[in-house]
Amino acid sequence: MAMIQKKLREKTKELLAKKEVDLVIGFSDWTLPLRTTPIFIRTPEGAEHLVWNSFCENNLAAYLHKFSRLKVGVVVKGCDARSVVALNLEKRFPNHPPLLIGVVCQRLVDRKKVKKAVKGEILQAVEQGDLLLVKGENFEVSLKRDDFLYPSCQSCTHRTPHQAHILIGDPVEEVSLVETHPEVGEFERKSPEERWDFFEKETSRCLRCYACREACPMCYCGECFVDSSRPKWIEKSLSPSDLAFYHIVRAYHQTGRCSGCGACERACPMDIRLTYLTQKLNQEVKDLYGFETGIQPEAAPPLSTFDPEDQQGFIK
Amino acid sequence: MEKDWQPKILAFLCNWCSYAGADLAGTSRVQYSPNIRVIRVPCSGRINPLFILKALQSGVDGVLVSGCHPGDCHYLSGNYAGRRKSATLKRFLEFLGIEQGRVQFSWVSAAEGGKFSQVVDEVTRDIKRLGPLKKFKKSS
Amino acid sequence: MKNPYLPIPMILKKAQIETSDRLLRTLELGFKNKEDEESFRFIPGQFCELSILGKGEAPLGIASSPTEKGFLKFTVNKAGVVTTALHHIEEGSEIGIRGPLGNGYPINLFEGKNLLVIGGGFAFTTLRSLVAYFLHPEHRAKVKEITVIYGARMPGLLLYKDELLEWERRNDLKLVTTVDWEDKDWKGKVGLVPNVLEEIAPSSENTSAVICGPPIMIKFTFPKLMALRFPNERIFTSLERRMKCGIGKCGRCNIGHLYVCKDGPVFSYAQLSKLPKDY
Amino acid sequence: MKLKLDKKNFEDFLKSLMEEYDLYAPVQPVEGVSVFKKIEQPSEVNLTQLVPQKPAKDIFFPQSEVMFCYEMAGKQSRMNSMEEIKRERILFGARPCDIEAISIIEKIFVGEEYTDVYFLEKRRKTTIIGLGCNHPLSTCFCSSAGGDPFLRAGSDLFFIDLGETYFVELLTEKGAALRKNRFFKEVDPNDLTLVKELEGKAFEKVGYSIPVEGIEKRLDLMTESSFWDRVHEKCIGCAVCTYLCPTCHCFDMVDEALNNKGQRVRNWDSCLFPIYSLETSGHNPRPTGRERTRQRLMHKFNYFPKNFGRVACVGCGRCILYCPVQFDIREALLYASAKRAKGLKRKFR
Repeated sequence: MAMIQKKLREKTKELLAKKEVDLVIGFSDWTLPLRTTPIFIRTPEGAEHLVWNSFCENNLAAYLHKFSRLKVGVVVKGCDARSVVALNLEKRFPNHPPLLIGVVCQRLVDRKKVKKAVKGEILQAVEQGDLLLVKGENFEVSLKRDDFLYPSCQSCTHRTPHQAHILIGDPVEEVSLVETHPEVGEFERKSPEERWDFFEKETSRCLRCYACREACPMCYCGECFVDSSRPKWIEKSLSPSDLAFYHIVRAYHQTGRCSGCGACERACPMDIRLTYLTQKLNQEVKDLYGFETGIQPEAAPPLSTFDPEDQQGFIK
Repeated sequence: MEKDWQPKILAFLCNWCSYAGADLAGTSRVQYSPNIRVIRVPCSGRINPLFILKALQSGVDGVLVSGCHPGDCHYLSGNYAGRRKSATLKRFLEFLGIEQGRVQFSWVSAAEGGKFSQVVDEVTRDIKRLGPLKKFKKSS
Repeated sequence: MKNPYLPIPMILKKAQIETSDRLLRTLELGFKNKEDEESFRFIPGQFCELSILGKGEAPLGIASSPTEKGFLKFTVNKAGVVTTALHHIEEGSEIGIRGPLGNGYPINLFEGKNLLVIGGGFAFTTLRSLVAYFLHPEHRAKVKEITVIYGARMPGLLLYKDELLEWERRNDLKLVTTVDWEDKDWKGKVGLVPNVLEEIAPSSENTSAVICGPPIMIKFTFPKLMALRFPNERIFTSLERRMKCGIGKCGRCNIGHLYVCKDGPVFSYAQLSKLPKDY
Repeated sequence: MKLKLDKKNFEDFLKSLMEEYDLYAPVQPVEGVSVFKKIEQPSEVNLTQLVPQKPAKDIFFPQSEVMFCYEMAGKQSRMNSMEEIKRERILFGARPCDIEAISIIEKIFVGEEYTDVYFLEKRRKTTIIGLGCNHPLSTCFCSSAGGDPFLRAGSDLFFIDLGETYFVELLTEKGAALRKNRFFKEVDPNDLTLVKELEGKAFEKVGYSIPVEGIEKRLDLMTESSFWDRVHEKCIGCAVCTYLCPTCHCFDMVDEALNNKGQRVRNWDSCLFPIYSLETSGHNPRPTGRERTRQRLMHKFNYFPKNFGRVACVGCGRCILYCPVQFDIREALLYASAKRAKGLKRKFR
């Protein structure tokens, strides 16, 4: 990882020095342990602030809409790169397609899981090989990194951002999991009643802060359906029905567009399980239309196209 | 469940085929369940999943979407595009725990008055069996 | 304790489409309860939140003058959900109002001075209230000369046309109307408000100016006022912002530390020049 | 008056409160998420999380609240205001920062001219039991923002965790109404020493490192600073910081109606949403993240102090802890402070 970070800084420095890009969006250390923060670098010297570790949890593709007028280089993981490909298919980059600085991802550490594993406030967390050293005021433990991965990372099948213009790190052999999305399988084994209850219980905590929407690179609509007043699709208060409505539609709007990065779930301050919803939709489009988001750069998004031979057994 | 309960079913019918099919059923005096309320839409491809969700939230017990048979679309491919939305939405709603059968789809041409009545009867029977929709419905 | 969020009931007595584009409708509301009528005291430039149950509220300037008793007048531009509903509502229906809200025009500061009123398009509502107030026999002596410059894109888009005719006939008021595009019957001026202002060049001496209109008009009129040597302290405008509560609680309409709903909507340019350009 | 409560009697004590009051306290719907909620069972109460996600303002100014209901019959209507609170309330386990924030919201909601009756009714009918912070988090900066981990102001009773027991102070008349509670006992002189010790430790930990004092004046000079061009860059425009902020008080009022019945509801709103200031004409006075972030920070540290003489921040650290992109308000303040701006080594990011 230290090697990756070093190369990342060198590359960024070079890109900015040669003025190949105006801006590089990457990750930097900041004030909290187990976290990084997005950083916007405009000068070669700024590259020194870049970091790479298992806490680089944001999907930086979400920022590309904000900087559409600039030539942007963006640090991407396997999943983030897929988001960029999907955005490109939706013609989001009419001026300058972003330059992808791909990093082979070692998969990310779930800070919420780590916090639950210790008692007391974590003040420092460092990675050493496969271990995660976590320190607080009165404790110091070392944890096995792989036991604390995000659910979306556990089921990751595309760690290497092959689509990137610059690839940092050695491509890894992708695992093909027996069950691609264990969370989805686990949920499907429940009865319809249990499933709805679980969904409603999770969404009942929702504050409608829309962090899940804003953290997602694919949620870029000028006016989100929740904000529309004519027609008014949905009320703005916290009734269980409206909360469910929001979460059904937010997830469903990702059909064939979600890279499974998990940024929505990580952004949620109320720890609402969200990725199993979009992962299910990913599974559906793969099963029905053989489509995986952001893998083939030319394949049309599944809901914007059709095949006369599509399955239709469900239609009377 | 109330004894005299009758389901409310919202039917989105495409203007060119299914709506004409419903018309034909009427003029041919074919009987079908009176539980459906029809909204005519230009094409089954026009159905925004939000329509279906909004309907379920607002108090209907089931939704039927019906359009032209594949290859017959007035707009050439609207029903093909609609079919993908339908397939993914249907699976997704069932995944969430909305009972199978609450949201149904059919192809009914302008000549199929008989099929229309049959579809409506089947959908009504399915939804009667499921009972009133409780999940997701907005209580007021 | 009085709940400031509860609307008081009014009855729509009369409604009339004002303009040729049919986008402006004037509503005349009567009080349903006598005690509400008695306690409702306002000055020109204040506004109310009009409320249609089931749709919501919209802030609208009061177009009638306090000297016109027994009713309140509002002119509604059909734009959003509530204003559209206000266009469709039938005479005899109930409409809620909350108000009067905001500070209104500084009537006392105008006393003993000349008054220059500059309006554009449908922003003429509270200006109409102001002019009607000072034209009332009881108040006419309080100000000296009154000059009104009122412009619209087309003659059909001028508000309160009957009243404008009446004003024209008066000799205690100088009215200049102007349009961007005249029609064959048009007798007023043709040209943009800032140019007309330059042309008639009213003296700034002992004069207060009140200006309301679309942002683009204000932007070009303001330099002309400066050229005529109107001091910032004597130029007033009424601002619009998205509002909800109207009483300075819900946030949203502030410009710097001032709330447009509570500390405004009327501000002098001297005040505005000290605030962030957040409008 | 100073008393104490044995922890083994804690649940029974809560039960005794519930006999006369509606009790509100922190609960954890899932591990790691804490909110203030009306308590049905004393065992629900969970004080482990120092700063619950949803602040205690939710009890006085709920995220979603029906203001009045109405029924329409033809051209007439009937309205029914919903401000009345039937049963007295106790808010238990709120931290000094949250309690201070309630006084801050009160400054704006209870005004000379207009009073928010919905807030005031709840405020009047609530007895607040504060809880001291023995172990403030590294993100806490209450002392810098004018409070402290053991600030009593605003509380009617104040609890301090002494391990086996709670040290209890009755501070107001409202609080004194509970002095006869059968579970309160005489306090030991030793306890007082212990309290002093805990306070000292906590004060030391929180420190005064964040330059909140004087920030108002400094920001006066910064309305058009290039600082705003960069500071907003990483903000994604969600409402986590504002919704979870104990002092943020913006709201939206909407009608929800079905057929002839409806209600006017107020919901929390956030200055970081574009739609918050978007006008019907399509004009938005705060069109980009730059203006919206400026509004958030300026309102807290410049506009609010101008109007009410105090910053609208209590240093609870929620916006730092729960921000999806780690926007750190402390760093923004450090950057904006005169001292730091001179020898600025660390770039704001």
